[in-house]
Amino acid sequence: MRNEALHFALRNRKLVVGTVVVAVFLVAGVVGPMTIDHKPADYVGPAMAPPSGEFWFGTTTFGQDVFAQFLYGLRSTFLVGVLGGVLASVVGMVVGFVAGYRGGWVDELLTMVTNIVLVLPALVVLLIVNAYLGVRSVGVQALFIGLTSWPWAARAIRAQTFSLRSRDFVDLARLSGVRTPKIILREIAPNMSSYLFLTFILLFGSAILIAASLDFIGLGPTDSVSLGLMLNNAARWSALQLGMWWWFVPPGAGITAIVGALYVMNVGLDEVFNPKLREM
Amino acid sequence: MRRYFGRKLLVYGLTFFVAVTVNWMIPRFMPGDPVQSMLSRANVAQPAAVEAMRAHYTAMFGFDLPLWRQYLNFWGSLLRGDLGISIWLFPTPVTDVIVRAVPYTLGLLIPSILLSWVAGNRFGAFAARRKWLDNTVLPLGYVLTATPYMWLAILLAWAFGIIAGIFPVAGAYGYDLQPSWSGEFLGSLAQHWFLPFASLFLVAFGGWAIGMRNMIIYELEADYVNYLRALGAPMRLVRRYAFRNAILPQVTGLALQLGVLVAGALVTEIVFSYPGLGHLILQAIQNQDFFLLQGTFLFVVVGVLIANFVIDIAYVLVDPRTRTGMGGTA
Amino acid sequence: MLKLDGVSKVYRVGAFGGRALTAVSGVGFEVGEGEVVSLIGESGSGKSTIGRMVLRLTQVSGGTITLDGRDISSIRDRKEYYRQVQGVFQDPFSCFNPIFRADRVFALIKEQYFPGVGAREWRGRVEDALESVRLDPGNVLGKYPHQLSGGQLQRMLIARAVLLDIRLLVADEIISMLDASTRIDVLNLLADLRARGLGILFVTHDLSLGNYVSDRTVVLRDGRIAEMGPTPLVFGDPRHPYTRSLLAAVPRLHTKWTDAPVDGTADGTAEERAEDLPCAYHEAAQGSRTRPGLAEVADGHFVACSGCAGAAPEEKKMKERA
Amino acid sequence: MALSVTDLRVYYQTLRGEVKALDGVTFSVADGEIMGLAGESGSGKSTLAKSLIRLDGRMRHAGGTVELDGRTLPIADDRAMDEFRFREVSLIPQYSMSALNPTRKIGKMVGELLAARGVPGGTAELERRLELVGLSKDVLGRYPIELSGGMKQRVVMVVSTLLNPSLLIADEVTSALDVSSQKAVATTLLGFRDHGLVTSMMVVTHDISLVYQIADTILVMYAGRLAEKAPAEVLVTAPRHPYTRQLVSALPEVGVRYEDRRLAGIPGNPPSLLNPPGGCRFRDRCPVAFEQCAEQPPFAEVAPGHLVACWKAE
Repeated sequence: MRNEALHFALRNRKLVVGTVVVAVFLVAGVVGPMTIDHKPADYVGPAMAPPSGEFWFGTTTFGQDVFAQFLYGLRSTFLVGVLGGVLASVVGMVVGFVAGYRGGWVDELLTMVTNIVLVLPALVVLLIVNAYLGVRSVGVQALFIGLTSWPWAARAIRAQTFSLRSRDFVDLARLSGVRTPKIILREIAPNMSSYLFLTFILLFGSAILIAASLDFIGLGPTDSVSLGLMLNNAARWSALQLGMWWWFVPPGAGITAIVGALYVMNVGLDEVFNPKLREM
Repeated sequence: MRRYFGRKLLVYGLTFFVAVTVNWMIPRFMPGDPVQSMLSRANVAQPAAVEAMRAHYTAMFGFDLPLWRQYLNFWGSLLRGDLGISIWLFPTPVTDVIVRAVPYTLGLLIPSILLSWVAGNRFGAFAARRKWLDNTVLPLGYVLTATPYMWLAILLAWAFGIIAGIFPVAGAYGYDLQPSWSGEFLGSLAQHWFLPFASLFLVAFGGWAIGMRNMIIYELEADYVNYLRALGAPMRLVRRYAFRNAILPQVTGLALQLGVLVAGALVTEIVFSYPGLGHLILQAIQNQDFFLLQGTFLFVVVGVLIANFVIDIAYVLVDPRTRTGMGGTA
Repeated sequence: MLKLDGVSKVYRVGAFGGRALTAVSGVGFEVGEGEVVSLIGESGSGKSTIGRMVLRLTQVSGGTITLDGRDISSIRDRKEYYRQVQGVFQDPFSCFNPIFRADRVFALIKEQYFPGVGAREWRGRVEDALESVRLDPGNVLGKYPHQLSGGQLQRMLIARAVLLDIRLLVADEIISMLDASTRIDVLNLLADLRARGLGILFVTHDLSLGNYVSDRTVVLRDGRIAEMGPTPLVFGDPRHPYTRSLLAAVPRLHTKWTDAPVDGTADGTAEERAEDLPCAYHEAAQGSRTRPGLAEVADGHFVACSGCAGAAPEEKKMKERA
Repeated sequence: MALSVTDLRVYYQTLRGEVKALDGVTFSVADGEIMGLAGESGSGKSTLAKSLIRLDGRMRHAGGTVELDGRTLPIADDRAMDEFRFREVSLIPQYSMSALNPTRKIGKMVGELLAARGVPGGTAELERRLELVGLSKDVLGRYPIELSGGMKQRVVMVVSTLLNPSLLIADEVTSALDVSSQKAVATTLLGFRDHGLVTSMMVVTHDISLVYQIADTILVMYAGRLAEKAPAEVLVTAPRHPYTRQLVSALPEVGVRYEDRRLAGIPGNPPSLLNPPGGCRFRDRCPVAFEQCAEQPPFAEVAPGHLVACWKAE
């Protein structure tokens, strides 16, 4: 069964392409900065230089290396995505599992909380929280993104748990004397592992997008560079009017490529895990 | 039915309550004296204004009162429509600043949400029919939904505004014009409106098209479809039914996506310096105008809650099951 | 051994438990050692709910369930209870977690109940248990659930219960999903277990299966007992019109429905006929009404009121007294 | 001869290869005949039923022909089949409870279906038929969710037979029901034939005792092939195929008790249809198997209307 999934995974074009794209950017973000001997904010070259052999992505109005910024930006983008995605998944899973498994008033209460966080527009909440934070880091940004973007995941996991809970093997585990947390962890969660993974990928992607928006508004990390912050700077220093396309195209293209590849990966994985979709 | 709406309203009421409480808490529980830090960071030129503001805010925060009093007073002024005074546009009340900006945001949001939803659904259902369409449209859809709103906005502004020079890229109307009902003004308004609208529309469109395509494929496997096909019903009828049933989760999806769409509108406005709420937020942040920021926050939350409720009503109208199910039991 | 006394189950449904739904009401019967009691009813009769309450998977709303005189809800240590009482359910495929090997059900038992037993000895015990349900251990151990047939899986579940050396088995529709050629073997297995002194509560909707294997039969209707007693009496001399109509509707192999007396044709006629027949409960002497709502019409054979006209005035009287 | 099927082969495409779910099936159903089609899971009975009306996406027509009233059914051609569906051959599906579009009123849905098939009006007839199964015409104004399971089932039965099809396929329609509703549904099916609403019928089931109640003939399938076909009475009382014989004797009946008569099942499991062994497919489980069984026995007539695929069935 496992091998079957692997078999289809390797033959699924969407999954392979998506994974390769994400992997390439990940490697660029992790390894890339080590190959560059200056900091992204350093003024290393002529101002407003278009892409050249020396500065692959050109320079900013101040002569900063756009390529260096891009590589460092990828790093924080992935960091925000992973941290925010993991945190949101964990909160979503805990709420979803508990609400779905326990039912009753616990479920009512958690569902109510979920719905409240769900209808609150996440970005605007993040806006005012971040605006009051004098010093902002990627970690804190990810923390707040994680704390606001879990509700739909919780809802989906709750529904799945709810239907798995009534399966007989859960009753059988209870008849074997297994306790509730263990049942959730060892009987229910493994059955949803593919689903949980898909949820994480989507949360990962959405965390990147939310972070980019925050950065763009000017509430990005104060201590590092990110792709969203690059867009913010490009817009603020009129890269548009000055025709410096090399300043604003790469960061946006990077975000789009990563998030798009994650989505495509998600579809591919779905096809691998769900035999029904394989024929489509 | 009453029960359903009652529950929804309860959630929305609680959400509003939470939003207001968060709004009240944040300045109070952040380190430091909010009034002091606010004024020291504010870019206000006239010293007289600073003093007036200090007096106003100190009274408003009411730090000498017990917390619960402060909290009640906060609600009291909120219910009177008093959100404080803008620092950026001193001494205009925050409420007035926001009310002036709201029409622009709504003018962008409502058409782009509705049109992208309708067009995306139609197109997604259409794409599900043909394999080649599916194979070409789907990747495009994924790229569109993965695009950050502001980036697409920047690209459009660059391509159509700077390079082609067809559309203006800043403001809601020409700088030389005064708001009026003249054709010239309206034309300028539409010209300025188009690019931000288009970028919002495109990103959202991709998402709806993909969602619809997936839902239709799911619906086409439903039992009722198999039954209709076994009775020789033409695909035309089957597709019509599938579309109608697939629309329902898309309505729910609209409610879930509202927050993201609003966020998209805010950043798009920033790109185009479009004088809506997004622009206000940027100005508020750059000028450290926290009252304006918090007021805008409350406005957006209330707007999203109202939109959610409208969608709830729409859902009941399109899904007969909720009507009959609730009518029968409640 | 097991005794149900006035057991009821009320479900709260709707938002915030607005409405109440009575699934089981005032049910009382016993299951002795080495006795098979079949609990027969249609969907919605509450038969599975009773099974789940005995297994403590669902809470009892009213009345008591006792094992050897001890209220089962007072047994704090669930494991102690499950060592004596186990269940097997309807859908064998749903009882196995599809992503693990099928023998994990045994591993769970070992982990929870026999952590001290050595691997080799445990393997011996598992093989013995499998052989006792006529499975070849080599054929089933190490396989995934989808590689085994429903009959094999169901037997593994019975073997699992046997490993615990239980005293009572709740068998909830355990053969309704099996193919005809294998179901009878599983049924025979239950009979063998009974011979070893096990009490079995056999929940089923299929009258012929209940009849084949059980010593006593309880017929449920809408959460209440309609009739109960020794199986030969209940099936041979049904006194409740509902039992009669069920029996008339059962498809038999050598008699067609059309062969039956004319009055037993299509739907509901048996019910209509009931109005003509006297209600066994009200016919019976006052003194024979030894259980609430049930009259003893023969030795151990109880029947409830058929819902006849005689019930109305009596209920009124009861209400007046109350 | 209403239906005649010749050497029909339908294979399922799976990840591991083709499952020969229906492997050379030849039989016929006469006008007015109700044929019970019995078999265990994996016998191919559902595949047979489906292939006569609509192959699902994974099924492939691998050979053989189907004729209905002298016309060949183009079962491999989904489009061409549309003309025959509903009018000539119709289906009461296993999933009756979810067979109706949940967001359309029943009357409207049926109207749209009829209009799409080019059948005008028909409301009066629809109401009359609903009455026949004990439903008021009010159900036409309701959504499926407002009806009980039994009502939905009856609506589906009426809709499926509305155009008086020549062949009606009832696929496991009673398996999810309680005994009393089983009886009602089965007698309704019988009524359809007796009132002339359908010409012939195939009742697919795993429950021989039930189909025995209403069928004229019973066809038993095993592992993708036919085992035996005979008049219902004969099949139950004097089966000739060892599989049928063992199957019938494994059925507990009301009145048979464990103490009095211990019944026995059939040991072993049916063969995998991915690469089925040659010869008779029951041979591994058969108590009377001998060398000749390595060769597939023909489905031959051993008595009038009694066909058996076994070398020893004389």
